[in-house]
Amino acid sequence: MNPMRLKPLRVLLFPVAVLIGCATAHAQPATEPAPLPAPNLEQRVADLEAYINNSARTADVASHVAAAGPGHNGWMMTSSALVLFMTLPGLALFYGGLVRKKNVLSVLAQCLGITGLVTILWWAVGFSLTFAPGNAFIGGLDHVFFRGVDSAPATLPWVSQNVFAIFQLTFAIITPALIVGAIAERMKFSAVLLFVGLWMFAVYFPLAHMVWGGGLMAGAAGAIKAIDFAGGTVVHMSSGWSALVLCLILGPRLGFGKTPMPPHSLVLCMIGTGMLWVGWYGFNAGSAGAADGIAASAFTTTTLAAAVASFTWGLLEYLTKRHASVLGFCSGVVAGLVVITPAAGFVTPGAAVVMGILAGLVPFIFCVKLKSVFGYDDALDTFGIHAVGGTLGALLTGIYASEAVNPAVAGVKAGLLLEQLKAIGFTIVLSVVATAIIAGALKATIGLRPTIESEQEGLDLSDHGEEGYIFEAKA
Amino acid sequence: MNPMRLKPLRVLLFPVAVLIGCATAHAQPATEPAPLPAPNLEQRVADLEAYINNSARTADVASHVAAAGPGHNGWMMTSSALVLFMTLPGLALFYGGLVRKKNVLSVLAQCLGITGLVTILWWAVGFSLTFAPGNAFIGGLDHVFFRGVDSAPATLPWVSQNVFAIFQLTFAIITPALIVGAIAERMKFSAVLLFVGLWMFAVYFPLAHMVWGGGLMAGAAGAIKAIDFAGGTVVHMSSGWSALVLCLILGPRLGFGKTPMPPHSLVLCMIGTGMLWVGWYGFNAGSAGAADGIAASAFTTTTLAAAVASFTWGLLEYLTKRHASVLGFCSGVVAGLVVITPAAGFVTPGAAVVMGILAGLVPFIFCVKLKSVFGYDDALDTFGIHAVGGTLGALLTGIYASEAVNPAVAGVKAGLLLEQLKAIGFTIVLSVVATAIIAGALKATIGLRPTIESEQEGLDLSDHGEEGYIFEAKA
Amino acid sequence: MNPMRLKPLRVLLFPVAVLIGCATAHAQPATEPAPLPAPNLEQRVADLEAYINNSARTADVASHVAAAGPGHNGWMMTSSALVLFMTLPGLALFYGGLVRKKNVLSVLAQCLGITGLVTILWWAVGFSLTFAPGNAFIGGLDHVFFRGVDSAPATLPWVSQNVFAIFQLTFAIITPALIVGAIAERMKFSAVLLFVGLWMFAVYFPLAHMVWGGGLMAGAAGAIKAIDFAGGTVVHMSSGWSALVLCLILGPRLGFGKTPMPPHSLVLCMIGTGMLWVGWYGFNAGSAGAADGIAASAFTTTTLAAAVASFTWGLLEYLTKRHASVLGFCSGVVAGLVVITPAAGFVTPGAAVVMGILAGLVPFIFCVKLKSVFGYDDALDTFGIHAVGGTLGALLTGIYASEAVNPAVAGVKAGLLLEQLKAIGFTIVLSVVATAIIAGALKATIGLRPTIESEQEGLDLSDHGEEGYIFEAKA
Amino acid sequence: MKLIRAIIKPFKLEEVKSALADTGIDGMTITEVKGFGRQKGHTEIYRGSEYTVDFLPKVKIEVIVTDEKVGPVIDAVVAAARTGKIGDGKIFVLPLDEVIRIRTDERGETAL
Amino acid sequence: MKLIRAIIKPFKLEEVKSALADTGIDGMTITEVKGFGRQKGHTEIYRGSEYTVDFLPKVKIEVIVTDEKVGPVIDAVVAAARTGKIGDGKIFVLPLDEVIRIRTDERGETAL
Amino acid sequence: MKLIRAIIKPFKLEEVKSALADTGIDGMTITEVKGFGRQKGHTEIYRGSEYTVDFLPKVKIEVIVTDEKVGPVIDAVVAAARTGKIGDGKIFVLPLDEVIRIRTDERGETAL
Ligand SMILES: Nc1ncnc2c1ncn2[C@@H]1O[C@H](COP(=O)(O)OP(=O)(O)O)[C@@H](O)[C@H]1O
Ligand SMILES: Nc1ncnc2c1ncn2[C@@H]1O[C@H](COP(=O)(O)OP(=O)(O)O)[C@@H](O)[C@H]1O
Ligand SMILES: Nc1ncnc2c1ncn2[C@@H]1O[C@H](COP(=O)(O)OP(=O)(O)O)[C@@H](O)[C@H]1O
Repeated sequence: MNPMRLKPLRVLLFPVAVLIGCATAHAQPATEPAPLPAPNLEQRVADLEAYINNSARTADVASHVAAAGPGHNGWMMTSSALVLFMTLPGLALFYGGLVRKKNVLSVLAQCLGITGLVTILWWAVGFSLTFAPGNAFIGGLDHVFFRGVDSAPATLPWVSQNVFAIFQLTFAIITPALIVGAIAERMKFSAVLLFVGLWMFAVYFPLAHMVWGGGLMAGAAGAIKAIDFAGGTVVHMSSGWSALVLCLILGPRLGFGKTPMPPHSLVLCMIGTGMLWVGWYGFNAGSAGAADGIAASAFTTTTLAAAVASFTWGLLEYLTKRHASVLGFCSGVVAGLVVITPAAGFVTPGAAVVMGILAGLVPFIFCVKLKSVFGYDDALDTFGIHAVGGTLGALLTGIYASEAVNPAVAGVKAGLLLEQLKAIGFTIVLSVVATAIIAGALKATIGLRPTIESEQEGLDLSDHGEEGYIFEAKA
Repeated sequence: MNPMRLKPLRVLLFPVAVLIGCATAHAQPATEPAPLPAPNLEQRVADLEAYINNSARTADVASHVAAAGPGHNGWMMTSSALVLFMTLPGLALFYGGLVRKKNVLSVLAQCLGITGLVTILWWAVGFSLTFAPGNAFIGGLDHVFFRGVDSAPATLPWVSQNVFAIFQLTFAIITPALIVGAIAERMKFSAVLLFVGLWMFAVYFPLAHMVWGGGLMAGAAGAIKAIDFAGGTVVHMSSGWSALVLCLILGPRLGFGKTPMPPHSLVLCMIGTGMLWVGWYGFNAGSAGAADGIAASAFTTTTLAAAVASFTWGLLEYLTKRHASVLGFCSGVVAGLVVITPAAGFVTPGAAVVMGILAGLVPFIFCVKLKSVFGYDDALDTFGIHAVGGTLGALLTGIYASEAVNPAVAGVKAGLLLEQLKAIGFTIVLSVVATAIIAGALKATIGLRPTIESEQEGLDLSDHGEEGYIFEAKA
Repeated sequence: MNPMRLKPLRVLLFPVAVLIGCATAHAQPATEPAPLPAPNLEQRVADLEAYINNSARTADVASHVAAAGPGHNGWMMTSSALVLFMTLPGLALFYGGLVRKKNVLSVLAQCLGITGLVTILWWAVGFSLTFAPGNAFIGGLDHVFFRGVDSAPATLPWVSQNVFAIFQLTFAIITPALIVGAIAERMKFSAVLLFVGLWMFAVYFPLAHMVWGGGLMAGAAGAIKAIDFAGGTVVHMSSGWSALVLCLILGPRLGFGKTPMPPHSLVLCMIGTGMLWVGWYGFNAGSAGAADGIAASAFTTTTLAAAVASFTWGLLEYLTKRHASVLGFCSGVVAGLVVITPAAGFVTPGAAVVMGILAGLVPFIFCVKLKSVFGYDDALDTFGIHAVGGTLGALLTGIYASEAVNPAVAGVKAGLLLEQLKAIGFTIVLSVVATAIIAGALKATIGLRPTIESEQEGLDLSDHGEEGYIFEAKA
Repeated sequence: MKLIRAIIKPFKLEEVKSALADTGIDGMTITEVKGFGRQKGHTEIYRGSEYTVDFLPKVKIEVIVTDEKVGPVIDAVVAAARTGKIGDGKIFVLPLDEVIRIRTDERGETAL
Repeated sequence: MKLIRAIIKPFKLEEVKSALADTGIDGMTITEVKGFGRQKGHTEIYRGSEYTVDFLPKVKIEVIVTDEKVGPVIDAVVAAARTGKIGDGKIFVLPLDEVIRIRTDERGETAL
Repeated sequence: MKLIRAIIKPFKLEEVKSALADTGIDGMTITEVKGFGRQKGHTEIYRGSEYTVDFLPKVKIEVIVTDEKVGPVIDAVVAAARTGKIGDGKIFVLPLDEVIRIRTDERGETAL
């Protein structure tokens, strides 16, 4: 190995030095607030009850239980781990199994690369732009480099703020990773990462701020009084609609429509599906921000919708082509999970079953019947499942949200469907426009696609210098 | 695609309409109970202590902490996710790896299809038939369509009733999925689903009601005072004995005994085993219904039994054929988990080690030595591991259950072994008879097996229209 | 099958008989302590607050909440399950994917065999030697056969002692399993198990006792005032340095340096990586022993370090060879997790980012640039990642540990770097010397390597009598 | 000497192998191949996009035989591999100039 | 009769198959092979150890044809498989003594 | 021209490849095959059911050579592939009528 090759390493030393300073600065304890009076026994008991009930502590006294509460904190750590599991390896396998063998690693690398990139952005500015006080469209810079994000609860009453920040990070990771499904097998790795980096600033951070960070669409508090329990608009619609635009700008795979491109491993795809389902409990029930009754509802509806949608999709296949397939059952699972996401903590089990049936029906028609009519190459159906399912879910949330299930619905129920439509429209416009601009700019500059030879050889070799499987018994 | 093909979709619209009504009905808040007096401070503290101790709240006062308790609720959500993980993708991979390549998807599809089907049945009537008040043999209809199943605790003092219902659902899913192992590679998909649908009503719902729903075999409260911590009879014996009968009625695979049918991927099998083990913590420790000391005991014994049985099985292989195999270690893990299941929260760590040794020994002799003598084709040893292991576990529970570990044993310890034998006998008779009738009826009507050509080609293509792996580099 | 073959089974009957006795003995309730006075209401409330704050109960009264606390207990059960998941199947897949196809099962079998063996040792004496009171170097025998290890909290205030024992068991399992990476593809299975059995006594139990069991290096209480949050020295340095010595004594694989030995499945490797990352949350955040703010910190730093190291490694590859690879991203993930391990609950998010960068940089240089210079055959880079990363992490812990994050740092911060160096030196010497003696002795007696034919054929067939994948469509 | 190659249905391999053994053949080489012919393939559908598979899995058996064994070997393979259904496969006979056993450098019929 | 074997680039398989069909060929056998020749392979690097892959994936097509079809078949394959870039592959023509259809025991040209 | 096919042990592939290169051969095609012969297979046991594997993994090398190279190539392969243990494999020499390079349509020896 040529020692000259080591030179580029030096470019890393400067940022390291900067960061060491910044890290040390962080180590200083935060300034203490003015001392509050001690609580009396009744207040102490009330605080303990607040823990069970996931409500606020007694105001204006120095709570004896100011720290995070173990049950809620533990559940949110578990949920965060589950949502990370959705991407690594869940989504990577779900998508990776659906591409041809020569591109399996490219999907895995994209998921891994996005995880690293988004984490760095989130720590540096993303969390702050999403959750620090700002205007209706974007948050402020109070929490850049996780400043002030420590183990004390802040946003959620009984959960450490750093756990909340990581929980939200796992959402920020999976959202752009979903886009990968539409552009699989034909986009340069460098272009994927650059696209995602820009897209986070243009779409994700603003949208997450608007919906969950107290911005434009933050339920009762926002100008658009829409609700989104776990990310129907922020996660699934944003990624799904962006995926459509990006895959249109990118163009179809070489040979698309002529050569068959069957999934190289439905086994991997099914493993990924199981992991997505299990991980989704963190996504949906974790979005309650506590191990409380709302989480319990979300847990229940998530299970029902996923299972019912899966069975519905399989049944529709059986009725229309005499075969219920593994890919069908898996597609149904994911569609059910997507549709229930915005509604999970707002609706009854019965509504979840109905939503599951519709989740099996509508994306099925889209992916299986309509897509071929339009002829765009959404390789792994990110649009057909996430955009269509996310939009459907956001609508149905407007119909089925019930204040008997979740008191938070009380303030917004009137006229909710219209507000949901506004949120849907806003999300689509933002995603489509921003993606078109970013993708267009990248196409004009660095280019989006590999060479024809690289695409034919497969991205695993051309972009990553590796092969997914080496099964010959040569040595 | 011929538009006529879309016609069958219409058949779905009617149930959708019905369900929308039913879902809306559910959205109505339950009628409020008569108001109770407020608790005093001491009672409030006692209620909080009850949370830690997983005991009942103070009676006849309006508890300030009437909702589910976060630690227990979080643990039960985690446990439910873990048990789902056992089936999807755990068991699917464990079994899927053991079949030939041409049938791997059929196993996955069976697990997925069962998950969807059982979820729908459970939501509609199964949960009610199991846990609503009824007679000694079957529950009532109070909770059909999850009526009255909301986030408030009911069956368990500190766990949301809907979480309890989903936790139990995951058991109802994996039980029939276990049967798949015995009939792998040669049963029509439609016949599998029909069989499972009928079997749930004939075997699972009644048995689960009898053991856990306050029926015939519900420990101290039942006519048969047997105990079953996490499902030795309900889950493993019922599935294992039914599997034997079903595989006898079905007949052996084409070429069985002549052609070798080695596992196509022990790697998948081992992945599934790891997932089963991890998921089993939800199964066994979750069966405590709380994150308490009983759960802790179950967690401990589960670990010990699984590891010891695995090592024992490997050692026996080494002693008898000079090779400890991955399949051997994996078989031992599952056997250990099965045997400890009915005993998990009742026995000491020392007893768990003994049970682990016996779990490595007895099913080993069965699967490896005796099975070939009998000559039936229990393809993946559901009988040899689940029926034999489940029966062994139920017996050993009678011997080792200790009231020092679990106070619930106190009331039943005297004569327990005899009661366990009664429960074992009852379970075997019910499973065998019901399975024989259902399987016989299906064989006589729709038929159980695919055509010879389909079986030769593999069920993946013939029943599901897909292939598990497409590794050729054609495009 | 020759019935004579069954004879070896008899040798098991004796230990079974002994154990049945021992198990029954365990079933006796422990002797009751002398009765304490009842707590008053204020003390009862203080105890409940202690639960939230993970602190000690009021002394000298009979606490009403003497049992484990659900939030903490649930989290520690979850964490234990996650750490087991790291080995089965996480590490098994991470390593298994990196070997050639003919040896994949041998790696899986080694992980499974180690799990069984170490569990038996841990239950019998290991836990006691590590955590029972003893001298500075090794614990006592108070807890052999898990005597006195029941569901009541002991070591940790709110966690069942048996859960603590199993949590620690999962660490004891993964540590020797890490060594497998260095000696992959060329060590006899029997020699691996014997080596591990002896190594646990010579290295792991002593080291874990010294660091976590109140021995020589137990932070403020030890002679060497070093800190190690989740096992930088105990787990990663011990295994990594031992791996180096063992692979030197063992010698390189046949054809090493001449024949290419590329990973047979980077897909498996990536699945394993995802599982390791998710499982590592149990490892690091679980090492807080509670679902408290320290766990929250550890959870946060773990995420950041893993993601940053992964991205750094990929970036370095891109800069030096124009390809960011899946193996690179995965290596970075693991390196980041290793480096943050000793520091996880002690440092700020900013420090975690810096440590992530260094974790991407230093092991990268080691595995990719320096290793080929030395020319030893550390097949899967256990040394390059675990020893180098563990040592780096231990050092950086000395630099970045912050009492603002963790009050436990306060007592040791002064001169910490020097103490860390002492701990590092001690760990290296112990690991190197003990491994050299054990490996040397085994080499001289039973031999470490299979025959040349066995190695050429692959260990799967020669040592385990199985094949990893059988994909031909013969029947 | 001749090189006889038979393309057969995979599940017939064991039977053909025994039949060959009965004719005194104790060496052969097999390859997994895909065949295209009169036997129809199948259609796989993945989310609406059809994928017609007209190459079916077959096993190719290659065996070198002395000239006098050509007839018996062909008859043995035909008998063992036949199911009577389309797709049973073909046998090809090719001329062969020389055979060498690598281990001993023996040439000609003694190398078989 | 002749045995024609073509080693081609895998992604050309469908085109070659149609071209053969156009010449009236309705049977063939294909095998996944690796080719070594002028076309350069690639280098894979796994944690610093390089692994040069100079065997490239190819597809081997084998088709038995009557003598008069040899010319047209060769031309069809050449036309369909050509990209003009190094590595397009080769066609070999081998003499053949006999063909038998296993299903019917037909021999010679009728067995094709 | 002749078609030389060698069935060898897989781990000898690299050595044989170099040996061929030394004789001036710069093209070849290899296939993964399974061999049956005097070399014994092994028995796998899965939960008590035995599974005898008598087909062993081999690599088939096919190389077209001009007539004068037949001798040197055979010698090179024999030297490189030999371990002296049973199962080293065989070399077959087949007559060949024609070779065509697809890229250029060259025929005969220039196509090699
Ligand atoms: N002309 C040919 N050249 C090479 N192989 C052929 C040819 N025709 C058929 N085959 C092989 O024989 C197999 C069986 O042929 P097919 O026409 O399906 O049935 P049958 O053998 O009953 O006539 C094919 O799958 C293919 O592998
Ligand atoms: N002498 C040979 N014998 C057998 N196969 C050969 C020979 N030369 C080339 N091949 C096969 O033909 C393929 C293409 O050859 P190559 O030299 O790369 O390009 P081209 O066909 O354009 O000359 C090789 O990959 C190999 O499979
Ligand atoms: N008659 C034959 N026809 C075709 N291939 C053969 C024949 N005999 C042997 N082979 C091939 O040669 C390989 C080696 O043969 P074997 O008898 O095991 O050892 P040896 O080459 O040392 O005589 C076999 O695995 C098989 O692939």
